Amino acid sequence: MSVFYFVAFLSIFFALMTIFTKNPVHSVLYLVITFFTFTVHYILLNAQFLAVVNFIVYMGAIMVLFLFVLMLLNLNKDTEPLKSNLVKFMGVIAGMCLLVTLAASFRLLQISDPVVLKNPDIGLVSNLGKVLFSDFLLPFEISSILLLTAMVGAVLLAKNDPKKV
Amino acid sequence: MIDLIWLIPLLPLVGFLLNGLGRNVLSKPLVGLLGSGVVLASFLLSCGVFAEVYTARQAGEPAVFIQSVFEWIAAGSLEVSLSFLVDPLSAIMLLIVTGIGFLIHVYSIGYMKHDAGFAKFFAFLNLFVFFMLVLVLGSNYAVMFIGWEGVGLCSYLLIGFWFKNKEFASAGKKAFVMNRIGDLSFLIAVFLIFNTFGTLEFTGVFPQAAGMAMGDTTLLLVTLLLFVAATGKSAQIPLFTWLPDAMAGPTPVSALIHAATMVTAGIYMIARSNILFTLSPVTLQIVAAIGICTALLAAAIAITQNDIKKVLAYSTVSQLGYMFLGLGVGAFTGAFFHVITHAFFKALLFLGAGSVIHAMGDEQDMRHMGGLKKHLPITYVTMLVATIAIAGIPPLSGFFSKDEILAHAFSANKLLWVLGFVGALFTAFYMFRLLSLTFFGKFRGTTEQADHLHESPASMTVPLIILAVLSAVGGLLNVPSALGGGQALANFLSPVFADSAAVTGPFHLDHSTEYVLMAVSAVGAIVMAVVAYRQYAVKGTVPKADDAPRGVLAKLSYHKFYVDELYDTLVVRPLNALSVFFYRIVDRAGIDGLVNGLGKRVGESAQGIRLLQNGNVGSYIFMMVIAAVLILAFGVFNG
Amino acid sequence: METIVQNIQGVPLNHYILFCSIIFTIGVMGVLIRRNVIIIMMSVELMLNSVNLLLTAFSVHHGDAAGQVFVFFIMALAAAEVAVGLAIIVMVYRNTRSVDINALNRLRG
Amino acid sequence: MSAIITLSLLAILVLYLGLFKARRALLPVSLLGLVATVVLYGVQWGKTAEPLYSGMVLFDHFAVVFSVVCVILTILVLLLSKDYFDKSSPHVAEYYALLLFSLTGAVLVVSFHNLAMLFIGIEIMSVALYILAGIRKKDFASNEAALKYFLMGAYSTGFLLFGIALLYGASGSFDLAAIKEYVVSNPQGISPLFYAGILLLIVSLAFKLGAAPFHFWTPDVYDGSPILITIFMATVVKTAAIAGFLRLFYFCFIPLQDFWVPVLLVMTIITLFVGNLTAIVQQSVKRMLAYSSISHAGYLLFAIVAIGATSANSVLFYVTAYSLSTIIGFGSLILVKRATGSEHFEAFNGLAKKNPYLSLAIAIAMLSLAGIPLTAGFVGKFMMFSGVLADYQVLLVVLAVINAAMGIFYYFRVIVAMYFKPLDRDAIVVSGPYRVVFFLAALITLLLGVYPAWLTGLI
Amino acid sequence: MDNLFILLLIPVLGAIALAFVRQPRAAKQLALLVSLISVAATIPFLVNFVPDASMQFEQRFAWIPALGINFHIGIDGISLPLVLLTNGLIPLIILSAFSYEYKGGLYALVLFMQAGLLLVFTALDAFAFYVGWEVALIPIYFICALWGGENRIRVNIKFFIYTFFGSLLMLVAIIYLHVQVPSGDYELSSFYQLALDASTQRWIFWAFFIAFAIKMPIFPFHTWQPDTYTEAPTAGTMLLAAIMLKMGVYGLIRWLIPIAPLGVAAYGQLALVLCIIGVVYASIIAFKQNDAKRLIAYSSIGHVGLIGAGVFAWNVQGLQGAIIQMVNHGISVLGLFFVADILIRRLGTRDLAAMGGIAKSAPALAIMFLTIVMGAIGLPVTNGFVGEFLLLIGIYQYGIWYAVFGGLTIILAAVYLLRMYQKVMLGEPNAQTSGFADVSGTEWIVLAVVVVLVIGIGVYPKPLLGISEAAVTELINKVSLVK
Repeated sequence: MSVFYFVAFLSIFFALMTIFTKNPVHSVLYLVITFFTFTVHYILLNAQFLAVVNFIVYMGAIMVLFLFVLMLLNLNKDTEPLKSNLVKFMGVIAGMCLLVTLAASFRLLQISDPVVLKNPDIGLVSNLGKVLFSDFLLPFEISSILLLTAMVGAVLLAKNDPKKV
Repeated sequence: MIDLIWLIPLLPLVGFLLNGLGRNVLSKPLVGLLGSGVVLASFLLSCGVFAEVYTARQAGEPAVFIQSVFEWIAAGSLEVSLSFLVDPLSAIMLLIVTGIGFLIHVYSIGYMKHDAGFAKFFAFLNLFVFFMLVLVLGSNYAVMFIGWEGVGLCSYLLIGFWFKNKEFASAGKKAFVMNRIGDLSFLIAVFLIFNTFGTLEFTGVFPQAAGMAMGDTTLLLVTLLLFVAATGKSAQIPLFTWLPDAMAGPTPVSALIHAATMVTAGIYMIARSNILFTLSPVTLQIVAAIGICTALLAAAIAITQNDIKKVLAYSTVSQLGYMFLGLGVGAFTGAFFHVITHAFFKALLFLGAGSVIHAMGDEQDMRHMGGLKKHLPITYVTMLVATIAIAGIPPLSGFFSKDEILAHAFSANKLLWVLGFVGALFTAFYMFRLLSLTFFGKFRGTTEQADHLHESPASMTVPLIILAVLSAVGGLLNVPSALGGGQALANFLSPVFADSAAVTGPFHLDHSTEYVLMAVSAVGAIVMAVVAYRQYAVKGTVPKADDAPRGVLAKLSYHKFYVDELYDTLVVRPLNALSVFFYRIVDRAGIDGLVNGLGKRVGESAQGIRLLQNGNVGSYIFMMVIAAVLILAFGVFNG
Repeated sequence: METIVQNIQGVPLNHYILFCSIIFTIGVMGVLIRRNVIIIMMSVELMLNSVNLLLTAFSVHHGDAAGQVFVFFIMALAAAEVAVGLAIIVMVYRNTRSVDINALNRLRG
Repeated sequence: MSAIITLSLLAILVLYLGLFKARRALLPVSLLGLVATVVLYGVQWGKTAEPLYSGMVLFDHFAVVFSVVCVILTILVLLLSKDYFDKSSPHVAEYYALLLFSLTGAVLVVSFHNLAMLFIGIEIMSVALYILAGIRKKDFASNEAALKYFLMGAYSTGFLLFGIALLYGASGSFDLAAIKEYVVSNPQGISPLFYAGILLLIVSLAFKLGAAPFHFWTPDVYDGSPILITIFMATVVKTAAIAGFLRLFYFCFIPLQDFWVPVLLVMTIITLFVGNLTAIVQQSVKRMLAYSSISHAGYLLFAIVAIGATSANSVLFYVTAYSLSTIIGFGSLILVKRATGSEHFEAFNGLAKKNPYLSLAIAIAMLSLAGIPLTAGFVGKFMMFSGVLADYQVLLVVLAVINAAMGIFYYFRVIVAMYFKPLDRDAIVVSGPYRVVFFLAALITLLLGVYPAWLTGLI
Repeated sequence: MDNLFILLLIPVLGAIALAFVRQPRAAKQLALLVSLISVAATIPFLVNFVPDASMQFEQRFAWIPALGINFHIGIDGISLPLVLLTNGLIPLIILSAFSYEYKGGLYALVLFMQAGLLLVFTALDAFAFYVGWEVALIPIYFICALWGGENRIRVNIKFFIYTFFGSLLMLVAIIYLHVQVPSGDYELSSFYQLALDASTQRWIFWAFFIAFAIKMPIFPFHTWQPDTYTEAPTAGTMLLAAIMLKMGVYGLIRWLIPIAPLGVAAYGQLALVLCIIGVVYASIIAFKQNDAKRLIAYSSIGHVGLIGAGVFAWNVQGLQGAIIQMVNHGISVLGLFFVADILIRRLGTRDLAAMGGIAKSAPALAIMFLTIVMGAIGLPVTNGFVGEFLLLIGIYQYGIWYAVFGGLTIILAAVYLLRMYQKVMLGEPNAQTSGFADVSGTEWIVLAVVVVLVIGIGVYPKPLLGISEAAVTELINKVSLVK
């Protein structure tokens, strides 16, 4: 139980670091750590498949992509012109408001059932695979279109057109 | 003959149409012939109708004939048919309108000979006769109103006949508008009558009214409204100022419309509605008061006027005042009698004045006349007759009619008689002043005018002579019993006023008193005539120039008591200012400004909202977060 | 494994939700207070991840695998989105030499 | 289902055609494919629909009709695309493919029966558009539009997902039928999570629809994107968004309408005012049309505020009318911009003198957008108003009326410019496909305006 | 031949045909032909009309079945005069445009508008009514904005938004009523049968009233009107003033009062007072106007105010007066604007101060103008009198003071119209007006027809009154307003 709270604390801490650190590269690194804590959460929930995917896709692919772009564009220095403190303050206040209203609307202060792992198998690859390829076959197939779109698009946009139009 | 009533008004209408449409085709003589011919035909028909009425009266019948032409307006319980009513009252009016109308048509052939709008003139004149006949013949208030307004229109057209002169045109407009004020009152009265009696037919209204109580409020209202209408048409205080201005029209017009016929419509209408008035004594008192005031005021103005037609115009107003006085004191027959005699001599006076003006080459200022006696003998003689008649010197017609009114006034209220007598003195004075200044003394015009002086052609003088005869003997129609007369007119008209007479009882005045009154007024008139003659004919006094200094009273009189100016300040200018105020301030700046301002506000608020769209993703997202927070907050309180 | 799993037993569901909400809010705040487009994108990733965890928690709570499958789709989306997003950023950077969102306010009003 | 497959395959085929430089075949093939899709949908019409693929999609009449509308609108857009892309870059095939992908997403959005499909559909649709918005790579406006659209779109996706997660958390399923079952079966015990989920879904769907206060992306993105893409966004995407919105809420959330209708009510009012007021002060026709599309989103929301059996028909009619007019509006802007280089109202000056028929079509479009009778736009508004009034939302309609009157002001500016302002240039050349599109759109607008029964009882 | 659809179709088809005619001469002739065919097509309706309270020549088909909308039209005694007015005046309006070289577009719009007007006057279905209402608006907007004066754009957009806003409010009310109808349709008869509670009727009243008041226009909703009339081309002004504003009055009679009698009971007096204020207010403003068209525009506000007051008085006389006065006002105002057009066309100015003495060189024009003026100021034996007489008698029964103030119009109208007549026709001719050509050709025809109608209806209004008598009586009996 306490593990959860500890990891959760870490997650929040590094998430905050991510958004408050000036240097973008540091941000990315903090984000990686945050994602790592998420992986821990998945493991705690016995969602093994997701833990693995999260580890690979997020920490691996996506984060690397971010870093890559940062480096590509040579943005590793903290050159970002900071928003004025007022804007920051407003942003934080707005975020807090959002949190409060979210919490209030979920009635989070009421006592709720504990999370109980009724079926330890659901997070396992075999089980998930079954669901994915039976019930969720169509979305699975369709998401290929999404990825294809993204691929085509990314190439289209990022490519430096040789011909100047 | 009675079946042909509808032809009486129709003929002049036909004349109007023919002359109006063919004005470029028909030759002048033909136009004249046509114009007068149709009126003559109407006159002959009227004579026939009159004869039948007369016969019926002799047989002791009330002699009321109604002829319905077609249903005009019908809506719900309101049914107005275009129908004509002939009774003794309208029969006489028919004769006056067509008879004098015919004479004036004939006169106009000569008078207007050189005018470019000859055919137009005759067309309008015919149209006028048509409307006047409709007024007279109408068997209900609505049809009467047709004529009532129609004559106003013709008056407008004819006053502004020489429209190129702006003032003439304005005079026409003034006449029309002032008449319309009365007309509105007439209309409201009509509505009130309809609401009260459920009909507008005279034969339906009067019997019902006769059954109502004395001093009934509705009747009071109706009669007051009708009286206001009459003040407009018959030029009484406060709506009299148009009549003197109306002299802008050609003189035959002044004679026909503004002396003999149209202006008496008010008296005719009240005489028609006599039972309504008899039953509301308050109105009658007001009528009498207004009548006498008008008579005096106009007479006082007439004394100092120098324009020959203006004098006659004020004289007309004054005489009309007498007629109202007569109505007010219940002398319906007397008032109507005065209508008749006045028609004779006032038409004659105007035509005579026209003859003078004609001879003088359109000069109207008496200060430039004088000594015309020898150049215009017929005109002089006929006008002399008319002057004596209007001055109330026996035995000419005016004496009898005026005397009857004064006798009634005396029995009603001594003060009214005194005032009426004073007015009669004024009348004698200004009429003889006019006569003296015009025909006696030395000629004061230019030599050019002197060379031009000539007696008018026969077409003009013959009507003068006929009218002179009528003016002279018209009084015989209703010689009072005190003088051994048979009161023929009164007897003839008695069914018309029967209801009123039943209410008021028979009029009675000692013969001795009557003799005294007659003597006093006759002597007074003769004295004033002599005074005027001595002053202006013998001494040869010429009225002062316009800008010469005058005494206060003379100045007031000369400037017509500043009534026009008063109206201008009190009504016309404020209205015009109001118009500008309404337009510029209320309409454009106010209401329209409000509308436009609304548009502007919309634009401004749009600019405000536009600021939110500042192109900054951060702020967009910020606002989205705020919105999401609000929505969730709503969920918290509502969920 | 069992022991690890044991650890989770007893954590109220509300706490999961609260935790995910906090992370989500941090993501939102990140979007609000940063001007660097890349970091904004990373903040969005934070938001998505919080949802992922939430779904997983619900999935476990309900004993239903669909939630976890859904997380899988979200990850696919995240990948696609990052690819496209970064491509756009690269393109924009080529033109403007900046990844500052405030520099992009030509279109407004 | 075969239609969706056809669409996806068509897109891929187009990509291949691009690969083999079969440039001239692109348009015909795309059109042919789309027509085939329509036919396939037509075949499906009238059959009793069952949820397919474990309840992932449901091709009921609603789905079929809206899909067909989306496809037909895409056909019209593609017709306008002839020689449009050629001028901007060599990768024409990719653009077609992306458009078709996006259309696929849109079609999924209108036929989903599972939140997963909704989510994926929206994302396919959006991601393709993020790219398309930026295809003018050297154009700052295009860049900015792409980035803004992307950032805010991704952000709103977060809300969408959070909402879906909450719904799942409460109901334990992504399936619409199950969710509905959850709502119906325990009316008292609905979890607060579920309510919050609805609200978050409203936020994200309102974003996709472009309803205030989540509309901020709309003007900038519409303005910055290439006009053709704007047309697609303003028509197909909007159609899909409102249809998906309606489908979800009609299917699942009707029993809870007392809870969420007030929220939408307020949003609708704000949307109307923001859209109309801001449109009044625009100088650019493109931006004006963008704001007008916001205000139309407001009118579309009427159907959801007054959600009921007639909503779908109202939305169908409204969206058809709106889309046809929008196509004419933006389409003519392409021509005008080509001729004058400007998107301002002044660019339309005197158009009627030399291009009377083009002007007539534009005028009809503007009148339709303004909601003048005998155009489809009027019937659409009418249906919306009647729906809302049946729910006794008199205040909303009165406010809408004020907005409709404001709308006149800016729509008529175009007409004023075309008809009443002096001419200062030569006639604009209108190529064949444009003529066809304008003619068809104007004709349908009028026909539907005169005899709306063709479309009013479809669903 | 008495199929009402034909009546509606003729102008529509004519409009479509004319839209493609570019040659002015051909356009003129074709337009005239079409309008005359319309006139001819109207005759069977007049002949076959039975002057009772029933609805006749009814035609209907399901228009939008899904929404319960029918295309349902018919004619009764209240609508027939207006149908006659519309079809009778359109040829005159077309003729009056003959002096200009318009292409087919103008005539197409005129005819299109005619169709809309006819639909308004015959519609028995609220939706159809509304459609006609708006359809009449579009062409007139284009007519005014395409061929109008300098400020036409600004003025017309205001006009359009103003009236459009009003009619949208009406639309709201219509739909609301529809929702209440048990049978779920938009039929007028269904609306009549609704017995809504008082508070509903009150807002329904305002929704309808504002729409109609703007159209008529009633003070203080009138400020679009003088500008629009002034800036519009004469054909447009004629359409606006002679026919279109009757839509508002007709709406009051047909829709507002029978549907919301309780609303009228609550606010009818206020409405009547507004009408009367309009009469006096507009008339006084007209005193000092020096712009010929603007003057007539204000006069129109005054006259229409009286009509409105007659309607709100809600008795047989008032209503009959309103109906016949609608026709009369249409005729008179058409004549007035046509004369104004002749003046403006020949002199190139609308300024009365620059005119004068025209009667000398154009006597025919002067006389016809005077006749029309007299009709407008309600002189007996002109049409205006019949209307005003009935109106005032109706208003009188509502309250004497209303009649007094309303009746002021007969004085005030005389003041400003005679002032206008004087400024234009009388006085010495100046340099511009001395060579003024008298009426000729088509001008003659138009004016002669107007003059004949002015006098004809004034002398023998019974046939016209007879048409509506039964229907009006029935309506009054059916809908009683409790004061």
